[in-house]
Amino acid sequence: MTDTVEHAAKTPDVEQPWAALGLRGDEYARIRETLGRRPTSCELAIYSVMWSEHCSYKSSKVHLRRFTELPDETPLGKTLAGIGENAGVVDIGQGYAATFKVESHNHPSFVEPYQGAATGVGGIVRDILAMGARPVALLDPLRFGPADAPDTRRVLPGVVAGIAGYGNCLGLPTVGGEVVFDSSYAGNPLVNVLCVGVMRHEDVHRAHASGVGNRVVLYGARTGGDGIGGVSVLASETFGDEGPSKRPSVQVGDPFLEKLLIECTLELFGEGLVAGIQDLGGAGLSCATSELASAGDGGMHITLDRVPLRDASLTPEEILMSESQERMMAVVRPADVERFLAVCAKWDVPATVLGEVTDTGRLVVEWAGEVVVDVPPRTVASEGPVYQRPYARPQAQDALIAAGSDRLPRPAGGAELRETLLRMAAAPNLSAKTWVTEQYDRYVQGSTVLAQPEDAGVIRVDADSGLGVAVATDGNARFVALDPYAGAQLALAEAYRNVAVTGARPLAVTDCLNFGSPEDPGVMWQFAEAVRGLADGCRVLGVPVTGGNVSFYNSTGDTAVLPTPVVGVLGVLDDVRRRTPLGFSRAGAALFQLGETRDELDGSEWANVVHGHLGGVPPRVDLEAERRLAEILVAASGEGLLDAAHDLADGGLAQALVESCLRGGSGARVEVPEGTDPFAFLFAESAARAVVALSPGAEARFSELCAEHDYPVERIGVIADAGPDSRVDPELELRDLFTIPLAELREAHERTLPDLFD
Amino acid sequence: MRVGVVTFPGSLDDRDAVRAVALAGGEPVALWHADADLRGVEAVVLPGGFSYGDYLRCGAIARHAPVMGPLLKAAGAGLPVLGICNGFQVLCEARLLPGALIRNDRRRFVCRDQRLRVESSASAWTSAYEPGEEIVVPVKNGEGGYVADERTLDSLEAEGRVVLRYVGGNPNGSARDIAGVTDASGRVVGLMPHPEHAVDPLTGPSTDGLGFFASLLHRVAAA
Amino acid sequence: MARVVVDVMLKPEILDPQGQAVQGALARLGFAGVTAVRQGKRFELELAGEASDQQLATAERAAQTLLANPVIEDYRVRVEG
Amino acid sequence: MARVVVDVMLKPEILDPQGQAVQGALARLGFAGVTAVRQGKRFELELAGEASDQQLATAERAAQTLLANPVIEDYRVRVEG
Ligand SMILES: Nc1ncnc2c1ncn2[C@@H]1O[C@H](COP(=O)(O)OP(=O)(O)O)[C@@H](O)[C@H]1O
Ligand SMILES: [Mg+2]
Repeated sequence: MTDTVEHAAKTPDVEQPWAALGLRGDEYARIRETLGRRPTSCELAIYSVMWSEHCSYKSSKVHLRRFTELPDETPLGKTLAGIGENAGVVDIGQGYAATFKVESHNHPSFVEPYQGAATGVGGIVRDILAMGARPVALLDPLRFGPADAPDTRRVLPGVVAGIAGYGNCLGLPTVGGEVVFDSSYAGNPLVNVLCVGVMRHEDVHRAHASGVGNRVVLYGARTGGDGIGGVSVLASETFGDEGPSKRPSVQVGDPFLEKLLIECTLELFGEGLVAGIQDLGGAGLSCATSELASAGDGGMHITLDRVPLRDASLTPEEILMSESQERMMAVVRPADVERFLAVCAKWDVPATVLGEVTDTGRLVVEWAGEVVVDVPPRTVASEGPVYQRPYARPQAQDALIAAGSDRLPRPAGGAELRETLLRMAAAPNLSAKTWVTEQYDRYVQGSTVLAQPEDAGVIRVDADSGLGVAVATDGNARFVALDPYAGAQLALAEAYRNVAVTGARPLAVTDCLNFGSPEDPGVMWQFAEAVRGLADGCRVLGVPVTGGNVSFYNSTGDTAVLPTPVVGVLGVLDDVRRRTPLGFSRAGAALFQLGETRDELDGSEWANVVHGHLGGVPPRVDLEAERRLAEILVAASGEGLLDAAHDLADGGLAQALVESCLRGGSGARVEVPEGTDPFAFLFAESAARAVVALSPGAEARFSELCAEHDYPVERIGVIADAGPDSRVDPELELRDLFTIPLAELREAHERTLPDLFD
Repeated sequence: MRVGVVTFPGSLDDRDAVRAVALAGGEPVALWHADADLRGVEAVVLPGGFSYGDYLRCGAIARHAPVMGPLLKAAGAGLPVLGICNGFQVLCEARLLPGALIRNDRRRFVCRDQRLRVESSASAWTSAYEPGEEIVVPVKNGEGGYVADERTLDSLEAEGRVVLRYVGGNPNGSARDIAGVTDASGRVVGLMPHPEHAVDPLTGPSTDGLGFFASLLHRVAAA
Repeated sequence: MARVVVDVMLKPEILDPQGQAVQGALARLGFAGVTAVRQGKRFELELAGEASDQQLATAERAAQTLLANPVIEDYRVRVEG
Repeated sequence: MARVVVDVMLKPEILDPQGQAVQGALARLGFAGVTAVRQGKRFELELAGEASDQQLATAERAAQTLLANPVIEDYRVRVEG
């Protein structure tokens, strides 16, 4: 029998499975108090899923406030939407706006790599779509266990194929991302996906249900029993022995339907038929209805029986919780409903009117003619529990910091340096990622100006003016482990720098905070410090955090993953024809290094690859310097002074030279500056640095630019031989130390992943 | 010249094809899969993408779309048709072109800048190239392996109907490195590579793809 | 309600790179005795009404027009027993 | 030489977008009587030697480790007769 509101009021003493649904005793008590009675089983289902860590941010909220306290302004002016919306929206000039956000799908991707990653793409794309934007690009920051671990052979190919299978079918170019291996991710890979969308200012949409009498329309896929593990507990209790049929353990995506959903939704926007909109992601209908209602006029009335089902045995509890993919919910003026449904029909997208917006201040759900839910939506969506979890700096932190890399044996002399460079270029973390990125369509939509292995993806937004956006993601978790505050700032600095290196002006930040259990005070300390570092860093750089995602409980057994805040930065190029690529291609171009190299090798890729060592303090953070460096790079690109530019990060200058030489097919002759230690020159990972190749005749102006910004700059060499057609085989030469033919370098750099995964 | 570009549900590169037609000096005309006629166009491009999700076999469901009725008829009467990637698959499914395209030999999607040799400039869509000319154009496909029985392959070769071949590595296991073929009339051409992504140096590896679209216009101008 | 199965396999004279890849993978995993692999598709159709010759004919036509590509594939239709 | 067939189908509770697309296409082509379609894979393995329990066990292991994804798929191994 259905547990109605009326029935619940009459039967206060019925035992309810709140604990099995993940609620705490005090949380259950609070629900009873809010309602003035026990919840119905449908209400219990809604509260339990909406008050979960994933939906309520109950452990992170107190810290994330630091982001909302930042000025909501980019260097180009006020943000058009910020944290709290499905995704943040920033003005990029010329009447255009961009929206972007990164999300995680870590746990599902371990269980079923292909579908987990695929549905991760689907989810973030709907977030972007819900803002009114056309999705234009993806980036996929990924973390896996050791490259040679047997399980990585299962997880990595599946995840990559899943992202490719879904993203390519949607027609979204994947233009960047990361592939990082570390043993802490064995058993808990991180699959984060960032989506960027573009729209005109006037097209920004928000998630709210306003206008009493407006209709609530569910459109997209039919609802099945996906992702409702916990609720089966409820359902079976409610339904006695004649339990529901088996529920899927894995969600399967339908990218074709999502593609139709995108085109259909954009047409609905274009015709002005959408008064409010929300995607259905985690917590499905529970989330969409309660969030839309609480952000609007405060009330909604829906008839649950009308939801089109894929599996007729679903109970109302399950329908409310189902996380079936490829669904959206819109609020539509009554006069527009017919036209709305017609557009959906044109695209073969099922659409159903479920109910309407009310001003009762209640979310009311009917099932079989009876009321099964009657709750104040804000108590579900925005006024959930908030915890100040205890946090404490772990005791082991001091020992970690004390164990610096200074006692590790270093290569000496040309031959050892040469060998080290080749070994690092071939290490999984630094090796070419072509095996992965070749599975992604980078050309679709015809607007990709730069894509991997460039420092940032660059997408042309307006073909006439050349306006474009650049996006990069970064996050060196080893640095975060050593010092979460500084490490998070280094992640921010690197993504910011990667955007600036292409000539784009950085505007805004999104982040995905992947951490262990919030119930572990040590993890909570890492989290709190990382958030504080990121927020403080954004303040110095003058960029807002416009949205993001928190993923807790990333651990295998009791061991948490390395604390991994992934930071995404979005920038703007007024004219993408001015973008700076990273490949060395013009022989004779002078090479300059910007910034200061210190003997900073703690937490470096060298310490990791050669010694398997992690300890000490991360490189010094100087965000003021990062800002000036970005200004130089953006100005230099605008003035046409640069042939090429590449930021220095993992693997130091050596790695940057390897990548730029191989990308452009040219060699380089590099000289270690007087009085500099060649090892640190090549492998230190000091921040706020870049290497640039100057355009002909640009030297004087470029030096002047650096002087104006009071920035250290040094000539380190010259690009040697252009292209594969040249008579001399190109080489990377470190004067007086070693030379390596590009062919040998390429073999080392490009064989690693194919050898592991083919 | 009015060149139709068909959009099926799941088409992705239709806008690129429109842009390429316009860049080559043609007048692109959008055609919808459910259209009952061809709106008087003088040639048609079937673009790349995942029509109907490519869930059964690539192009197998799109082949039955309403617009394909008039298209097949017009092609029989000499209408030039270019199928790119998914469009090639549709043309094979519709038997306008011989053979079929199956899952790549390495069983992964592949997107790369591909060197190609134009083997024949006798078709309506390749006349702007010199025979033997090498070009670089993106390939991107998961089911791009061209197959046909040996006899068909032999006759394609003998009749000069292989218009495009992969060089410097076969990305998908296609028989005899075949990247594009034409029908007996030389008017219907199918290509696995994507010339519409190689029309602007800013967004493609080259502008080598323009010739396919220019061929058509140039042929008509010459006629 | 009748369930009809349609098996679709590449014709023997058409190269099957997927099957070969599977065979290679099996060999690497130590399944030495597998000398050849071919990969095809299997469709399960539910048809309204009892299994009948007419039902089978419908499935046959569906296989011919849509489920298989006769240029490269053979198919077989049968009632699931 | 033995031929063993491995049929791999999505578990019934798992969404099958491919089957749905085929069903939709069949409906548009006028095959109204087809009420549901599921699409799966069929592998034909040739095994050296006579069909034996050991052979079947090998195929069973191959299905489990490579041909099917047990998280979302069911498989069935049988000697082709
Ligand atoms: N999973 C991935 N998807 C797409 N692009 C990737 C992925 N992993 C790495 N890349 C790309 O490869 C290049 C090198 O990666 P990485 O060394 O992490 O860059 P950086 O150090 O500049 O952040 C970048 O262009 C990056 O965007
Ligand atoms: Mg970089």
